[in-house]
Parts: sequence; structure tokens; C-alpha cells
Amino acid sequence: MEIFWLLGIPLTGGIFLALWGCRKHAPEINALFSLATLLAAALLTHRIIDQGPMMVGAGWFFIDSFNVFLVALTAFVAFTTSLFSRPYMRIEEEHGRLNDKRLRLYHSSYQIFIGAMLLALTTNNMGILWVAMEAATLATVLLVSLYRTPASLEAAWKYFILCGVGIALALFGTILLYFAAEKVLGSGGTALLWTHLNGVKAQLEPTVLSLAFVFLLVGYGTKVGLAPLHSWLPDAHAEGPTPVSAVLSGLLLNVALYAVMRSKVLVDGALGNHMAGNLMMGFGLFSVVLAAFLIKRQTDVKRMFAYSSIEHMGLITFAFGMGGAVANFAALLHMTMHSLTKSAIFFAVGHATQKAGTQLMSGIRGLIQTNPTLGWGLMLGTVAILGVPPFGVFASEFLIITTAMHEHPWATPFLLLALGVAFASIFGKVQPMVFGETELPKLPYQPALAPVFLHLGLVLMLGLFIPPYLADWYRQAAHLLGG
Amino acid sequence: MTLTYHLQIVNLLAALLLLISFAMLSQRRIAGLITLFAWQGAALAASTALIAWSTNQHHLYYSAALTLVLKVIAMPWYFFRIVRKLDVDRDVEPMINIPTTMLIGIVLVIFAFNLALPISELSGTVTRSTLGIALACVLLAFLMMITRSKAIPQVIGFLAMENGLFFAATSATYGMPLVVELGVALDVLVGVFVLGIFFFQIRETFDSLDLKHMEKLKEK
Amino acid sequence: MATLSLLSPDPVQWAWGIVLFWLSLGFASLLLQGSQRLLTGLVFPLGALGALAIAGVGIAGLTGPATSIVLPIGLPDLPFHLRLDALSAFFMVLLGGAAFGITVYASGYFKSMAAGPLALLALWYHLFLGGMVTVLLADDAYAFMVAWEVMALSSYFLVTTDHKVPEIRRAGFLYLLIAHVGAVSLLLTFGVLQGGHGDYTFDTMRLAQTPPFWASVAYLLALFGFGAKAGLVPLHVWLPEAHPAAPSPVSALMSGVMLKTAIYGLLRVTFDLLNIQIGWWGTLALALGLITALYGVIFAAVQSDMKRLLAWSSIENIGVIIAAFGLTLIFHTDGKGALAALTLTAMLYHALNHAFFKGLLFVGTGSVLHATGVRHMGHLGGLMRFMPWTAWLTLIGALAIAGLPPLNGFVSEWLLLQAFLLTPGLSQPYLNMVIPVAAAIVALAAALAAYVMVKFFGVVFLGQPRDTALQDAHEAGWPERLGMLWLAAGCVLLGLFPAQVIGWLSPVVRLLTEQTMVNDGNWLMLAPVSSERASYMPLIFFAVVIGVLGLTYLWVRRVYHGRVRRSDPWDCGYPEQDARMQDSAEGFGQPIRQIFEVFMKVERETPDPFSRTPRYHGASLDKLWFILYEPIARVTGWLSEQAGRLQHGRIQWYLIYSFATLIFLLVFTTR
Amino acid sequence: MSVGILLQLAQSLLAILLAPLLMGWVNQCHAWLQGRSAPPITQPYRTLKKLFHKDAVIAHHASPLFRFAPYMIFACMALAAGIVPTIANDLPFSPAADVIALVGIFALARVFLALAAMDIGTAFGSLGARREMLVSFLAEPALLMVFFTASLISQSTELPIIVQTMAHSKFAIYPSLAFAAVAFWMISVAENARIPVDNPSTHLELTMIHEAMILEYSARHLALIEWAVALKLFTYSALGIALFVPWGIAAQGDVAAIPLALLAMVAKLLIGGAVLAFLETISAKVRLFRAPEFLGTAFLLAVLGMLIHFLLEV
Repeated sequence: MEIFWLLGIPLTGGIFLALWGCRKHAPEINALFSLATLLAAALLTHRIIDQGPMMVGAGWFFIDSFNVFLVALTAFVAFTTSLFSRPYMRIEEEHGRLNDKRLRLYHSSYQIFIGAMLLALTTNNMGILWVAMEAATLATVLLVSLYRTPASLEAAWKYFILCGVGIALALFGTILLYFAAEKVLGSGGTALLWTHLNGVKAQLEPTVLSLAFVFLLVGYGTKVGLAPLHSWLPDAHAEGPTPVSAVLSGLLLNVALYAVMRSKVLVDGALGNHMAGNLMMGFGLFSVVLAAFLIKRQTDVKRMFAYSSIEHMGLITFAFGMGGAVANFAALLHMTMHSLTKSAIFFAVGHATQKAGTQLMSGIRGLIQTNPTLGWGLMLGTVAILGVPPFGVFASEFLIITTAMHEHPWATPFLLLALGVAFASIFGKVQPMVFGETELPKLPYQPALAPVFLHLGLVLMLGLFIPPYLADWYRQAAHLLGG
Repeated sequence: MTLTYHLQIVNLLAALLLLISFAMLSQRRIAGLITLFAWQGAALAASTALIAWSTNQHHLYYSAALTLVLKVIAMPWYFFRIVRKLDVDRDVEPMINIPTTMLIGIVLVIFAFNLALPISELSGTVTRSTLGIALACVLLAFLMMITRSKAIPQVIGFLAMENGLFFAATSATYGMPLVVELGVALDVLVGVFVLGIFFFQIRETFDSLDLKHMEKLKEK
Repeated sequence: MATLSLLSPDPVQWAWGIVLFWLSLGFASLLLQGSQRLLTGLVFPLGALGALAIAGVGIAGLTGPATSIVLPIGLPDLPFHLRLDALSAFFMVLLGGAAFGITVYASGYFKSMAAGPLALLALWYHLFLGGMVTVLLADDAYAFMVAWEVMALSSYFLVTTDHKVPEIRRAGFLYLLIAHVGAVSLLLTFGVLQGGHGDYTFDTMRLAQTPPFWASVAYLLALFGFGAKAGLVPLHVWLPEAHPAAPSPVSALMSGVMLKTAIYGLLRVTFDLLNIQIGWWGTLALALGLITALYGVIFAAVQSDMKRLLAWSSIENIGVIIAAFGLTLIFHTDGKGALAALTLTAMLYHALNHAFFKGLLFVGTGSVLHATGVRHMGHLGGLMRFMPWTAWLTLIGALAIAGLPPLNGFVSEWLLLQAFLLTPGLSQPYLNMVIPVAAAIVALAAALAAYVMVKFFGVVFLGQPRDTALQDAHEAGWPERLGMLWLAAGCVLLGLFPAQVIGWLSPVVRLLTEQTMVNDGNWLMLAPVSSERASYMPLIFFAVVIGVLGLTYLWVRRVYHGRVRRSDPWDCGYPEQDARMQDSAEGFGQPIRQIFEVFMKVERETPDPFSRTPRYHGASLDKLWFILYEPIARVTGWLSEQAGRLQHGRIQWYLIYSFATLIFLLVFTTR
Repeated sequence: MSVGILLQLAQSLLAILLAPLLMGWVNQCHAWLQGRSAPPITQPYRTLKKLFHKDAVIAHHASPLFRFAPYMIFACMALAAGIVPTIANDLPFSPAADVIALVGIFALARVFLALAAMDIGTAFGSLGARREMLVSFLAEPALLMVFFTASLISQSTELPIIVQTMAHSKFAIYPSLAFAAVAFWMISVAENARIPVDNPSTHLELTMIHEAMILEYSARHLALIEWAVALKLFTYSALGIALFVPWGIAAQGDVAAIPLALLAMVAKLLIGGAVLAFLETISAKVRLFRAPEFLGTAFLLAVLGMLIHFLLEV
């Protein structure tokens, strides 16, 4: 039952806001809907904790420990982001970059975007999964081009075309999957249900599945932002409004990776070799290294953190590629940590850019002078994302790197290099933004820093203490992914 | 096995699809492109219907109808409207010149066939051999997207790709489950709609649909 | 000691309790943002008490058996394991002893700081202390790394306290960067050591049978990681930048204590966690250590910023310690347990000494900085008259670090040289020959250290003030004096009672080398192998010097007289000589620069003969920076440029990337 | 034991008292070699007496360190003289400090002298201090290396043991010691501020090292320093004797041999002093920047000696 709330609330929210969005309190309504979604997600999670994995809605939906924590995460970040976007968008309106109509569009497609992601996460049908991913893309395209500036249009266009193509390839992969499944399960609706596929994965035709996986990996991989398919990502993150950047790199990338993983499970079952894993490790490493070197040359703060998202996604993909209980566990942990931390950073960055009136890092200086909390938020967030303990990102990087050193030593020099370069670049650029002298003015509205510190607090806590039931989720999920 | 002649027709249509894809690759004028796209849609619908009839899979009729409505009537009409509104008929010289593109296309087709061969062996459907063609269409559409330097042709390429996918679905697997197909169709529809909005926005910001205006975002 | 061990049945819990106390103190100080007096008058003294308690716990832990606890925090399958054995205990004594004096000093030093920043500083300060203790306690890789990085991070924020100065920001950045790279390589070390089934506790690592190749890999990674923190050449570049940048008590902590945690880690990994040791490891460490020692002291001699000078001298001392470590390894792998024990004792002793005298010297410069606001020695001088306390106490530190008897620096150097003299026992004839030469390098470094200290003390405290502003330099307050007194007392006592100290060290030495250093002497005689071989009685020595001194004084006064007449300096009768005619810091270092110019990139601007206001400027820069670090930076820059080309801006290109990837993968998978 | 203590005291006092005499003897030889009419051999004593009677003149801003230093230096030198076996071996006090500690004592005295020199803040003072430290940082390790050669042979850093092995055990020729001896000579020349490194009898600012440091001293302070200098020369000579020509030094508890030892000692010192004077007269003072090369050579020789020990004698 919760599932329908979970999916219904954002949908109705989208429609409602599309109709009434011009009202003065649209941001609050948006936040309310997100809150409701969060509650529904909480209920669902609670039920899963109680009763374990289950099929819902006549087998159309399947919730297990892998996606339930992503659902919870998505609902949570969506809610905090809506909180953040409230003052942020107000200020944007003050600055005259947006008007009511655009805000209406923003709010309704925000809700729809969230709904689409939740659908993608919960559905049991690989086809529907594809549909939902596409829907999410479409919803965000409009969000990216919200400012209607040439740059934002260009970004949105690239985003649309590249992801569209990618997702089309994913569809081809899905067709091949269905093609293979149909032999075993017979044609009709059930042949695309993941649970059924998972049940018979050993009998699926290897050659077809390996082809299918290539298409799925390239397709969904484009959305994950794996190099060299990542080209859309920095533009879309840099040019869209900051809340959108936050949910893009905090949530959408996760969902895409979720899709990849679902298919990887099947392929591994069918092939019985490590082909899928190797491909993912290759992509992961390449993304990590390339992103690290690209970070070094950034001047735009949001663009820089977009590249850092690519880097982290690469790391996670690499970990999933390695496989095994520890690595999968680490990857899942890293997914959580990355979305929390990165969205927090984007919140802080959003206010900082508004303050300075530019996204160029050379224009942002000495934040802790004029408002210390913002400055410390950005500094701590950066430190956290760079994998410095006691923040949780370190916990997962610790597991990933030590495992890599033990399983695949050849990869560690690249990791060492990439992490070093990324650290030098990001920290070297953020430090002067936070420290030093400044003459920047204060903000007209009180920036919403509660989400920032809420996220960072969570990340800190998870770095030092992971609640047992959460750990159990991770373990089960890791196991389910072939740990 | 000897094919019953309506299945031969299906194969014929498949060949036609491939041909149209090539034609699209070589077509310079946007209007022509749209027409070709419509024809491709028609061929697709026809083949789907045929397969539905020959293997009496009823839900395929729906998808045939859907194709007909969307890709033969709605979209081309919509595109023509846009083209007329923005009067952007002429496409400039594509990135790679036509003969080269053709050659690459041929290579792709061969590649696709080789790729599809082992799969077709497994296919239980009567129309298995068409899978290679479908894949070829997809790749050709991709190539077209790469070579075209204006917005609309690129989008048409994108849609042609979807056609290819659709053909793959019908020919190799007698179509996906209906829900999925409806979803896909819906997405395509929305996508095209969104694109329409886009064209106008792009147009009013860059006052042309030429993609070379949209190369600002890069690493300095 | 006995009372203490009665008082604390379980040292490790005490230690952890104190860490928590420090943390709470730190966060409490955030609430005290308002009142500056509470911060300096309450928070720091309490912190100092914590340090004292840590030292006590350490002493208790030295004698007692290893105790351990498991905390409810950490990773799900890996809660924090804490364990306190003799090794950790020794370093805790070191930490507590030095940190007590420094923190007492700090409670006075920070009086002049505004409450807001001070509260933040207090937070980081106590986090720093807690982090260091936790590093010593950690008994699993995760806890160790967390504590290690907390230590690094908090010290970074301490270094950048005065973040408005660009140089300081740069220094902090460099520091954190190198610290982080080192930390990653430590991660890899643990990655090698772990059993592979995700079990990161040190116990399993101890049991794991690492094959020689991988053991060597782990050792090299550890040497890199810990070397980066300790300032081993060529990873030392951050040190001369970061230590001067930090507020003086912090520099004292970093230089005196934090560097030692790296030494601790190196010992822990090499002797405790790795189940085999290989001979060439020792040779490598010995060579690196000697190079570091020489390099450090040479650069110390040519510095003109007093804190920078001390930082370089820290590099030298670390070099000596690492060299001793290498020698220990050599003896240990050669089956010369007793000699290994002797060398290890010398090494630990030197680490302990360095904590005290370097802490003392740094806080001394702190007082000078406070009184004059000048760090450049070229503008100081003659301070002995205005701040006698600081001057005399600093003098003790300077003599100690110069390795002069009867102070502590000499004892460890003496032991080390004895160890070097014993190498003929080794089985490889080659090493036999080379190592006495190594001893020569140690001796050279020691002699140069004396040079450096004469320069440091002479230029800063003696002579005439080079700046009129120095006339109103004020003496340090009482808390500062107390802190310095404590540290100076440490230098003297450690020098006078080596036999006792070595007795305390023996559990540590036994833990690592299964043997203890034989002291053939008695409570006032130090005789490493046998009294036939070598002996040293600091107390007698001291007594005789004092006795003779007193006798001479009395005799001169008795037999003759004590009349004194004051007048202008004689100076060969040259009438109008002034303060600017004394040697400047550069001047004093000039001979060294001339001799060792090969290591340096010297920047000189000599005055043009016709200029009205001729001025000379000379700086000797670290050549390694230019031949090692700048190329690395250039290469990464080039690579990122190449990477940037990919992000080309044309959507067609992006499509081609996807297309090519697709085709490639298809070919790759179906072949 | 009590005998030992008596001997110890006697020897130390003897050293302290005789040191100026050695200085006088060297100066006398100088004079003869240079064809001057020599001052009486007791001249140093007279100088000291005169200085002790004078009033001390001290610069206005001299710090306590300045007045404290001479006593410190004197005490160090006296201690050093007490450690080195001159007439009798194995004195009760010798375990207090071995050769390394001895080097430490010299270093201690030197550092105090240098600091005192910098205290007044005159151009000459700091110049002298700098040059002194420059000379010493090369001389000190070289001296250690010399000692190491000896102690590698005798398996000990204890002077008495070394003397024991050299003088009273079976006679053997040690080529390494030859190198060590040459090195030791060069070092002691440098350390005692003699030609060719420094010139005790000049006040020419370009060349002087030691003299530049004590320019500001007068009266009793100067006296103590001069005495300490004499003691240093004596101690070095005694060291040289103990290391390289130890024959005659009375063995452990052998009280009967003491008179003979005394004679042997005096004879050796006379010869040594004469040789020192001779070499000084025939050699010219080198430029200051050559000094490092000179000492570098000494260092090299010492290390060579040690290597040769490993090659030939192990």
C-alpha cells in the first residue's frame, strides 16, 4: 500500500503544482509534498525492515534491501533539497533570474522527477525501469534549461541528446534481454520481471546477455556519467539551478547505477564469468583518473564538483566491478555518502555563488569572514568529499582501496594518482574561497544551512557509527549483488 | 524453411527500412528528411501489422496502430509545422561528406549483420533474420546524428533510432509487453513535445537551429 | 608509578577517558566563545592536566601488561579496537610529557588572542591532542587511519589559524596535501597487510603470513606514508613551510610530538605487524635517514627565519632517528639482538629528547615573537637583556639539541655512536666497512647542529639589538615561564639520569627486539655493552664541572678580587661600530652555504656599486623543490590539458565518443 | 682505590699547573727557531698573574653569560685534563667520560666561547665565532673518527682501555694508526688555533679566529681563558701521547712505575712541543677558505685510517 503513496504523492504533487504553482506558497507546498513522500518512504522502509523483501502490486513492484535504502535516500535528499530550494529560489527571483511561471515549471517537474526516480527504483519490470529513467531525463531537461540562458539551453540540449541516445541503446539492451528471457519464460508480461529473470538467470543465453549488457552498460552508463560517456554531466550540473544540480548528482546518478547493477546481477548469473565486472572496473578506473585530471583545470565551482561526482561514480563503479562482499558493501556505502555529501556541498556552493554573484571560483573569497557557518559548511563538506575521516566517505574509500590493494594491486597506482590529483585540485581551489580576506556582501535572505549540516552530521555519524539495521541492509544488498 | 510469402514481404519491408535509413543519411534537405522519416514509420507499421497478422499476436496491432498514428501522422506533421514556423529548410553540408558517410554506413551494416548472426540462430521467431537489419538501422541512425550539424535532423536521427529499436522489438521478439510499449510511446511523444519547446527556445536565443552556436561549454 | 598503576587497573580505559575529556573540552570551548579569560584560564590548564594524566597512564602502561578495549563505534564489522602496550605507552609518555609543558605555555601565550578565534583554536588543539593519543592506542587499521587523519586535519586548521596571510594558506595546503597522499599510501599498506577477508584488526595482521615480496611492498609503502608525515627527504618540503606558519605552541606540538607518531607507526608496522623483516630494509632506512639528517642540518644553517631554522633542524633530528631505526633493523635481521636493543634504545631516547628540546625551543621563539613580533633573525638580537628567563631556558634547549654533555641530547647521540662502533659484529663485511663512515656523517650532523644552535641563540639573544623597537621587548608571563621550565627540566633530567630512563625503555625494547639493552653500569653509570667497552657518568661529570667551576670562582675571588669596570666595547679600538656590523643571520650561515652550495638554489641580489641605498639580499632555496616537485606539477598540468581536449564542446564529438565506445565494446565482447 | 683518587687529584692538578709551562716551552722553541731572544719559559705564569691582578673591564651591555663563560670554559678544560691518562692509567674518574664524552666537553667549551664572543655584538666577535664554529664542525667529526679508529682496535672507547691495549698488551703495528696520527695532528693544530689554520700571535682581523673571539675579555676573565687555552694544548698533547705513543704510562695500580712515567711524560711533551714549534715555523698560515680543505683532508685521513683498519687488521 505504501508503494502507491510513495509513487502517487510526487505525481499528484507534480500535477497540483503545475496547476497551482503560481501561488505565493509554491515552495512550501513543494516541501510539503516532498515531506509526505519522505513519510511514505519511511513507512515502506519500516515495513521492509519488518517483513523483508517483498513483491508489491501484483508483482509489478519489488522491494528488497538493495532498492529500499536507495528509496529512503532519494526521498530524504529530495526533501532536504526542497527545503534548500525554498530560500534559494526566492533569492534567484530577487535577482530576477526567474519568474513565477518558471518557478511553477520548476516545482512541478521537480516532483515528477522525484516520482520517476522512485518508480525506477521500485519497479520490478526492466521495461518500466527503462521508461522511468527516460521520464526522469525528460523531467530534468526542462529543469536544466530553466534559466533560458544560451549556456543553459546548450547544456540542456546536450543533456537531452546524449542521454536520449544512451537510453535508446539501453532500450535495445532491454529488448535483447527480453529476447533472451522469452526463450525461458515464454513471451508476455512476466518475461521482463526482474524477479523472474533472477530466478532463471542461469538458463539465459550467454551470448545474447553479454551483448545486452554492453548496450545496457553504455546506455545507463551514459546517465551514470562514466567516462567517456560523461560529456553531458558537467554542463548540465553547472548550468542548471543549484537544487537541480544537487539532485542530479546526488540521486539521478545513483538510480542509473542501480539500473546497471540490476542488469549486472542477471548477466553474472548467465555468463558465470567476470566479464561484466571487468568492464565496470575498466570504466570506473578510467572515469576516476580522467575526472581527477579534468578537475584540475576547472574555474567554475559547480562544474568542478560535477567532475568530482564523475570521479566518485567511477570509484563506486570500480568497487561494484570488483564484486565480493566487502567491495559491494563499500560501494553501497559510498553511494549513500556521496549523495549526502555532494548534495550538501551543492547547497553550500549555491548560496556562495549567490553571494558572490558568480560561479567563478576566482570571484568567491573569504566566506568564513562574512558568514562563518556557510564557510565552514563548504570547508567541511569539501574535506568530507575528499575522503578525510572521520567523515563517512572515508569509511567506504578505506574499504575500497584496501580491497583493491588486495584483489587488484595493478589498479592502485591509478587510484593513488587520481585521489592525489583530485585532492590537490579541489582543496587548493576551495581553500581560498573559504579562507582569506573578502569584501562580499551578506545575503538578502537567511541561507538554509540546516540541510547542509544535517547531511554533514549524518555523514560524520556514519563515518564513526553505522546503525546495525542499516549495516544489515548493506550486507543483504551486497550479498544480493553477488557478495 | 521456405517462408510464406507474407513473411517474405516482411523481409522486403525490412530491406526497405534499411534502404530508407541510407536515404536519410544522404538526404540534405530537412523537408525531405521528414518525408523519409514518415515513410520509415509507415514501413514499420506495415511490417508490425503483418507480423501481428501472421502470428496473430493481437497486441502487436495496437503497437502498429500507435506507430502509424505517432510516427507517420503526428510527428511528421508536427515537424513540418516547426520547419514552416522557423523556416529552417536547408541543412548545411554535414560534418563528413556524403560518400564517406555512405561507406561507413556499409561497414556498419556488415558489422551489424555479423553481430546479429549468432543471435538470429537462437531466435525462434520466423522473422529472426531481420534482427540484423534492425541493429543496422539503429547504428545508421546513430551515424546520422553524428554527421548532422542542425538540431532537427539530429532529432529525426534520434527518432529513426527509435524506429530501429521498435523494429528490433517486433521482428525479434514479437514486441515487448504492451505496458512497456505504451510507456515507450508515451516517452517518445513527450520527448518530441519537449523538443518542440526546445526548438523555439533555441531559435529565439540563437536565432537559428544550427548546432555550431552551441559549442560554448567546453574546457578552456 | 606503583601508586598510579594501583590507581588505574586498566590504563587503556584511562587513556580513552582522557581522550574523551579532551574532546569534550574542545567542544565545550566552542560554547565559551564569549569569555576569553575562561578559555585561557580554564580550558588550556585543564587540557594540560589531561596531558599530565596521559603521561602517568603511559608510565603505568610501560610496566603493566598490554590492555585493550573494543569501542561500540567504527565500521559494522570493525569496531574501534584500542590497545595499550609498552610501545604505545612509551610514546604516550613522550606525548604527555611534552604536551603538558607546551599546553601550560599555551594557556599564557594565547592571552592576546580574540575570544572567537581562540575558541575554535582550542577545539582544534584538543582534537589534535586526542587524535594523536588515539593514533597511539589504535589496534585496527580503521581506527588508526581515522585517528591519523583527524590528527592531520586538526593540525591543518591549527596551522591556518592566521589564514588571511596567503603564505600561511599555501603552507597549510602543502601540508595537508602531502599528509593526505601519505595517508593513502598507508591505506595501501594496510591493504597489503589485511588477510583479504575484510578483517582489519592488528591482531589478524600479526598472525598473517605475508610473503616476502608483499612484505617488502608493505614496508616501502609504510616508509613512504610515515616518511611523508615525519619529513623524510624528499618528502620534507611541507615541514619548513607549515611549522613556521603555525602559532608557536602548535609548532612545538607538531615538531616535538606529531612527527613522533610517524616514528611510532613505522615501528609498529615494521616490528609488530609485519611478521618478517628483511635486511635491505634497514640499509635503505639508514641511507635515507643519514641523507635527511645532513640535508636538514645544512639547510638549518642557512635559514634566517628562526622558526624555519628550527623546522629544518627537526628534519635533521628525524633523519637521525630514522637512521637509528635502520641500524636497528640491520642488527635485528642479522640476529644481533643485543645490539638491536641498544640501537633501538638510542632511537627511542632521541625521540624522547627531541620532544623536549624542540618543544622548548619552539615555545622560546614563541615568546620572542610575542615580545617583538619579528620572526626574521635579521631584526632581532640582544634579547637576553630584556627577557632573561626566556633566554636562559632557551639556552638549555639549544645546548641540549647541539648534543652537548651533560644534557639529554648528548646521551642519545652517545648511545647511537656506540651502536655504530659495534657494527664489526655484523656478518656482511660490506656493511661493516660502510657503517662507521655512516657514523662519521652522524658526527658531522651533530657538529653542524652545534653550529646552527650557536647561530640561533647568538643572533637572537646575544649581541646588540638590530632594531630599536627591540628595546621595549617584554619578558614572557608566568604560565609561559612555567611551561618552559618544565621542558628545560626535562632536558636536564633526561640528561642526568640515563640509567633510569633506559630502565623504563626496556619493556618497549623487549617488546620489539625480544631483548633488552644490557646496562653494565649502575644507577649513575651508563655502560651499554660492558663497562670495559664504554661508560658515561653524567652525574659525576656534571658534579665535577660544577665543582671545578665553583672552586675556580671562589679561588679567583679569594686570592684576587671581583672588581669590574664598565665601558664601551673595545673592538680593536674602532669607535663608531654599531649593531648593523654584527653578523646577520645570512652572514653567519654564509660559510656553510659556500661549502654546500650544490644542494641549494641560491638567489642573490648584490647591490649595485652606485646605488644610494645599497642592500643585499640572499636566499638559499631547497633544490629538491625545483628538481622534483615542480616537474611533477608540470606533468600533471600537461596531462590535465590533454584531458581537457576531450571536453571539446561539439556535441557531434560527444556522440562519436559514445559510438566508438559502443562499437569497441561490441567487438571486445563478441570476439 | 684511595691511591687511585690521590693519583687522580695529583694528575689533574699537575696538568692544570704544568699546562702554561708547555705553552711557555713552545713559545721558547718558536723564538729560538726564529732566531729571536726567547722569553723565559715561565712567561705564561707571569702573564696570568698580571691579568688576575687587573680590574676587569666589561662592555656596558655585556650579559651575565659573558662573565660566566670563562669559568665554564676553564672548568671544561680542567675536566678534560682529568680524564686523559698522562702519567697513570685507569684513574677512578676516567669511567665518567670516554672519548666521545671528551669530544663533547671540547664542544661544550667551544660553544660557550663562541656565544660569549657574540654577546658583546661587535663585528669581530661574531666574525670570530663564525670562523671558530666553521673550523670546529669539520674538526669535531674528524677527531671522533680518529678516536673510532683507536677504539675499533681496542674494542673500547675508554681511554684507559685504549692505552692498556696500545702500551701494555703485545706490541703490534697498526698502519691505520699512522693515518689517524696524521689526522690527529692536523686536527689538534686547528683546534688549538695554531698555524696554519690560525695564528695565536696576531690581531690581524682578516686572519684571526680565536683572538677575535676573546678581544672583549680582560683581566681575570682573559686569564682564565688563556689558561684554558694552555690546558687545551696540554690535553691534546696528552691525548696524542696516550693514543699513539703510550709507552711509559704507568699501568693499573702500578705505583712504582709512576716516577718513570712522569719522566717519560715530560720528555714526550718537550719533544712534542718542539716539533709543534718547528712545524709551525716552517709552515705558512693558509687563507681562511682553505681551512675547510685542510680539515677536510684531516677528516678524509681519519676515515681512511678506519677503512684500512677494516682492510688489514680485522
